[in-house]
Amino acid sequence: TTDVNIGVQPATQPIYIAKAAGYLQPIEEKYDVNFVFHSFSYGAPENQALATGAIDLASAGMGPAIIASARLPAQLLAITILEQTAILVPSDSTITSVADLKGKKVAYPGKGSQQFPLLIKALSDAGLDINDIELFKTKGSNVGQLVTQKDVDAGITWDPHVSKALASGEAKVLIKAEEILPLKSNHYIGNGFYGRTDFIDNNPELVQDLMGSIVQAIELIKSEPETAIDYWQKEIGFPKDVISFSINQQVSVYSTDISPDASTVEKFTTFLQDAGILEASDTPKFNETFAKNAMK
Amino acid sequence: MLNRIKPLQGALPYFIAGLAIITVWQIVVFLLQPSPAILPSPFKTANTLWELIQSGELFIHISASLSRVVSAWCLAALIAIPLGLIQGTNARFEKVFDPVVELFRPISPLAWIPLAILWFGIGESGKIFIIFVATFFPMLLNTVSGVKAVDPVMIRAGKILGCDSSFKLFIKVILPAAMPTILVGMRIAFGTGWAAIIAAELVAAQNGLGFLISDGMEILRSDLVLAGMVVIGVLGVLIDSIFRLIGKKVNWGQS
Amino acid sequence: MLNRIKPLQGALPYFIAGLAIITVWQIVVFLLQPSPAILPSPFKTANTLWELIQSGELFIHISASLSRVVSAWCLAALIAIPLGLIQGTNARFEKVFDPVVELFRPISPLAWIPLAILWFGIGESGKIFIIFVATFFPMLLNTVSGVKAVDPVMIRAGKILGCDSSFKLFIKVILPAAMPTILVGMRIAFGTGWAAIIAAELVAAQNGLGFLISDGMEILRSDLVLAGMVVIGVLGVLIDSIFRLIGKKVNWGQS
Amino acid sequence: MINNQVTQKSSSKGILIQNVSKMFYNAEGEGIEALKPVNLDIKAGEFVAVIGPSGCGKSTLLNIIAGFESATAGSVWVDGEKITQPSIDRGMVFQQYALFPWLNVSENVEFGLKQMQVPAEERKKIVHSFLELVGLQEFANASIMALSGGMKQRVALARVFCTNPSIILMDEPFGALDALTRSMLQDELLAIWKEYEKTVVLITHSVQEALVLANRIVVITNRPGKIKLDIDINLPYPRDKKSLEFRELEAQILSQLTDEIAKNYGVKPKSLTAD
Amino acid sequence: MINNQVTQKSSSKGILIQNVSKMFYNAEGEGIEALKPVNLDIKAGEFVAVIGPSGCGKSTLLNIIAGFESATAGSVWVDGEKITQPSIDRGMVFQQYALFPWLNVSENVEFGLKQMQVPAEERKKIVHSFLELVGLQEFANASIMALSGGMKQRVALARVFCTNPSIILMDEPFGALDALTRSMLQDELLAIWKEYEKTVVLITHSVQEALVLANRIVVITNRPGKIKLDIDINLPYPRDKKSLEFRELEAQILSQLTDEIAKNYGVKPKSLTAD
Ligand SMILES: Nc1ncnc2c1ncn2[C@@H]1O[C@H](COP(=O)(O)OP(=O)(O)OP(=O)(O)O)[C@@H](O)[C@H]1O
Ligand SMILES: Nc1ncnc2c1ncn2[C@@H]1O[C@H](COP(=O)(O)OP(=O)(O)OP(=O)(O)O)[C@@H](O)[C@H]1O
Ligand SMILES: [Mg+2]
Ligand SMILES: [Mg+2]
Repeated sequence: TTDVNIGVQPATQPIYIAKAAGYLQPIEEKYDVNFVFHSFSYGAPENQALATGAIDLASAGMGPAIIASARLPAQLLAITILEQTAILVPSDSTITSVADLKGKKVAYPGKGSQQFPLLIKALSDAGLDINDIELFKTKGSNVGQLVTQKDVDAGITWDPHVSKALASGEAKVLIKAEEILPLKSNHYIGNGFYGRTDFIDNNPELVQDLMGSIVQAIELIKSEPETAIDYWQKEIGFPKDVISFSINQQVSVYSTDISPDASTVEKFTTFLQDAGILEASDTPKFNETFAKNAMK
Repeated sequence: MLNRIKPLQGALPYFIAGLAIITVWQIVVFLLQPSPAILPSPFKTANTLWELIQSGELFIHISASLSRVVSAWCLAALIAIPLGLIQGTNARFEKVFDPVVELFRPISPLAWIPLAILWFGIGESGKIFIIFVATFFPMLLNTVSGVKAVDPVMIRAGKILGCDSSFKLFIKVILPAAMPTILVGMRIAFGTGWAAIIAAELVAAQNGLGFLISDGMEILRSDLVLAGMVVIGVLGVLIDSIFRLIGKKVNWGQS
Repeated sequence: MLNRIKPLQGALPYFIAGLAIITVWQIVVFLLQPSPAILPSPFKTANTLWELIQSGELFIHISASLSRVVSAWCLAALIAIPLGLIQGTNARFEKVFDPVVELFRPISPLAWIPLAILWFGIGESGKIFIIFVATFFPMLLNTVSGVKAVDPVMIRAGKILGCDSSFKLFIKVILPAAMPTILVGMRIAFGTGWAAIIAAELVAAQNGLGFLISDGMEILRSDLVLAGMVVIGVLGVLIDSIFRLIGKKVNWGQS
Repeated sequence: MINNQVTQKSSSKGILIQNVSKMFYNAEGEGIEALKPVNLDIKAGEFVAVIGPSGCGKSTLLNIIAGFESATAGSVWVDGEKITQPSIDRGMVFQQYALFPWLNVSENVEFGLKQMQVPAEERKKIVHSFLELVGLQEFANASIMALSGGMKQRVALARVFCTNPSIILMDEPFGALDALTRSMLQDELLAIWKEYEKTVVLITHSVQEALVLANRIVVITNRPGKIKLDIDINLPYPRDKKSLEFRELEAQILSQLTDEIAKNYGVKPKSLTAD
Repeated sequence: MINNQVTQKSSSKGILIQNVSKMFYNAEGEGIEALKPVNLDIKAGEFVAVIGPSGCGKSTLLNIIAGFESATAGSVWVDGEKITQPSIDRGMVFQQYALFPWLNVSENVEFGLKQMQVPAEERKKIVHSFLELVGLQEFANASIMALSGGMKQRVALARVFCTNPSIILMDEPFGALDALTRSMLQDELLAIWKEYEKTVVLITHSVQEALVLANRIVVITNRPGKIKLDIDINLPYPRDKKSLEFRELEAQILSQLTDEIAKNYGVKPKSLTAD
């Protein structure tokens, strides 16, 4: 039995559902492998682990996923969560549009996150640029706190931190990601699944089956959200009310169309290049065959 | 003064301190009314702690973190103390070695994460390495300063009483003479080692108190965060009192 | 030995150390061929550093971080040293205060982030608070141990020579007698303060070396990470050599 | 307590030691009795020499008079005031020098004057004259580490003399000095004592030194120390070591002391083979 | 260097001090000459007492013989071997006791024996007999911190005697002791010296002590120290302090010393007013 090391994050990623629902077990038996989940609290160490070969596959935010696909010998395999990101303001805020952010303090989770370019895009759509606001980098998990405490006027972060802030009643959505950058099925893209190229090349069938289990998991999320919520709570320890809020209020959106199609990736790449996160020469590598096959 | 401390009496100040902290905590919660997602009440935290204890989960976390910290700390002691003894006595070695130390010392455990992954992967050794980095320097610095403060006449006495090799002199004279200061370094290092546990367990950990805390932050469970902090604090005190006991035996400098 | 160190000669070992590190680094890169996303070559890093210097960006980061560390460190000195002096001389105070210290000491700066945000928001004070936490304890511990190691006969001499208040005795006898150990604590603390800069700048920062490093990690720009680490290391050495100079003046314990 | 009945306040000048005893406790809590109840009434202006075998409690007694240690029972009164803490008016020369290594020689001497807020210029003058007195004017700016043992003791003497305390407590102050430096400083001590009417308590191992200096000699017994002999020395100053009275007193004190000290060495070791 | 011409290897037993001089440098790099070139040929079995004013370089010379400090120029030979480092065969009693505070009394005494790998049982016996010798058998398990000054010095003496070194270097070893303890230990020293034919170099401030013990006395001048008087004492042991020869020698040495020491105090301070 060999270990297949998968990097995950404590977020509502479908791979947890696949595990909890027992979709991974047949694959483990079939290939005589053992899926080992390694949890990283954010993308940076996860990508470093991928770079050294300590993990073979990874599930992470779209930002780290694309950066890894561009800068490491790695490929994007699937887009596993849509949406997920929003700009939040305190619930009694007078800010009603992105244009109102001019001169305001905005918290964000760092350049490596997808939230950063998204913020830039939102600003430029409203005729502003990054110098029109005051930026504060912090951890994604702290953005909600800063907004509800009114230390900042607005903040951009991902789910479940968005749902948590909203559920507390002290924050509201200024704008959702899908309104800023509809990339796929009229939604923004939130979470990616990617892996080391050599691992994918050496284990194509295993990767294929794994993609299948992710699609299966997303089907379960859509058909039996309550079961999925229970699974997540069990696997990651999330508070149930926050996840319910997220699913029911469509803060996180799941689609069985997990394909990283060329146009989506290209748009996202240009978007990251515009934001100065990817350099012009960076071209993320992706492979949509597995996703396409899995969706059949 | 007759100073025979009975074990229970010795624990009393800690209980008082604990009580004081809980009281202040409760007052802060009462006055600021922070969202429980940020600062839960002592009661809520105690409850979570109790659940963690009952499920046995807590002990898994504790033993994971403790074994990491202890391994790293022992490793650091094994390397830093001999190096410190040499550096403190050999001026030429110090001249070359010290700048290297000073270049690396201010670099955060967090900044070592990529290199830890590169060299040690995501297993235990990488985590131990990060804690090692955090424990190594206080031990080294205190050892060096302890050694330098050894009264030269002690060294002379040792030499003329038959410590004819540097090694014997180290073991028989310099080490015991510098022991009180070295022990302070080891105490400080244990604290900094504990404090590095979160950074260390950011990398692909499945258990441990640092994991409990950072994971708790990510999964929005501040009660877990606080419970983890409380456990780290209490364990820190327990371990520190062990050092204190040893210190009393070794600290011949005081009556 | 005649030991008049000329300034340039004093810097020489640091250059040698720097060169040795760069050589080892280049060899590691050559042998392991790590992905440049993890460990870029010294040359690449130097290049990035040069760009950061030319754009002036580096100096913004340096001054931001430096002012945070210095403020926190001064604050810690102002609080930890007097507390340590009291704790080291007053057994009753120590009994009550020490457990509190020991409970908080092992708690990581990272774990303080949510509370720092809760109390201080996004201003400088939150970041300074995190660094303060990291610098406070080594200073306190070393002060206490320095004070306790003061030869009782010195204290007697001070008392009978007219230091009739505890305050005079502190200032005139205990403080100078404990100074060498306190300085070690201050040196260690500056190192731990630097090492906390990444954690501190996770609290809503716009600039700083910690910001540079954690940002660099996220976008897999290890050259930025390494450049930041190099700058922190070099600054650490520079500041440390200032301490060393002061230490030489104060360290009456040695010839 | 037994001694409560005699602790009425004394209004006389000088040092009154009432029923003072002292126990030390080691780490295991075992007690060592260092001083048996001691009573001693030292009048202002007296020069008392204390002699006794090594370890008999002389330093302990001096520390209690200085106010460094509290007696296990009994109390010490100075000029009618009960001693609770040290005071600059009771100067002390320590057995272990106790110089401040972070100050140089003249700063060490200056220390007490600074605490007394003597103006800087005057301080300079006083320090200079006392460094001259002990023959260390050349070493004013030397570090303490660079001094020999005897030089350190001379600095310690200058440090105490220059604050002009009314009581001077001295714990074997001349032990590490060469013969001439010793006799010079002894002469100075006598001169200061007479001119300024100081009260001096001097611990010494030398019966000769005691007889040359003191007008009262106290012999303490083996540990636990108590007073075995308390004798006034009415010889005129300067004392003539060769005079008959001197010789007789010396013999008397030595014989008392010999009895005491011999108890320490009940049986003389027979074999001294070391390998 | 000037002294190169005389550094041929000596094949004689004993201690040969050839052109030894010593400079110290302070923090500012200024030099202090502690010893002018000193030549001294100490034959095996000699008992040499070294006398000189405080700060003249006696401890420095002893440290060089012990091998702790290297001479600025010149060299020291022991039994024909040039000294480069300390050896357990040259025992030393330090001016500042130099006991190990982390060991108790008997462990301190045992230290050298352990280094010599004397078996544990024998070690116990030796330690016991030497603690008895210095009258501290009761304090075998006491901590060093709980000893008086004189008791510490006695432990230091026991520690050196028990390793049975062929050369014994002593820096004012009896200064802190009471008269009887001192004369007892002096007798023991003499007995050990004679029985085991040891070479002894003793620094003392007491001319009497030198005359009681030594068969050769060396007087060193004021800093920078050089030898002013080197005289063999052929009086029979035990020495009679009251004999004419003793008195004459004492007077002769004292007068030499007085000349030297008086140089330290060129002008006696006139005013001693302290406020
Ligand atoms: N801190 C202490 N703890 C325990 N015992 C002590 C302590 N200080 C002194 N003693 C004991 O008290 C006794 C008296 O000590 P003290 O220093 O007064 O002697 P002393 O008469 O001054 O001797 P010496 O002439 O050798 O200096 C000694 O037996 C010593 O062992
Ligand atoms: N480490 C040092 N640095 C500078 N000068 C020193 C040092 N050690 C000794 N000296 C100087 O060397 C001289 C001789 O010192 P040494 O200790 O040999 O004197 P000594 O003859 O033993 O005096 P004493 O009888 O007072 O012990 C002194 O003037 C002293 O100031
Ligand atoms: Mg004494
Ligand atoms: Mg000397």
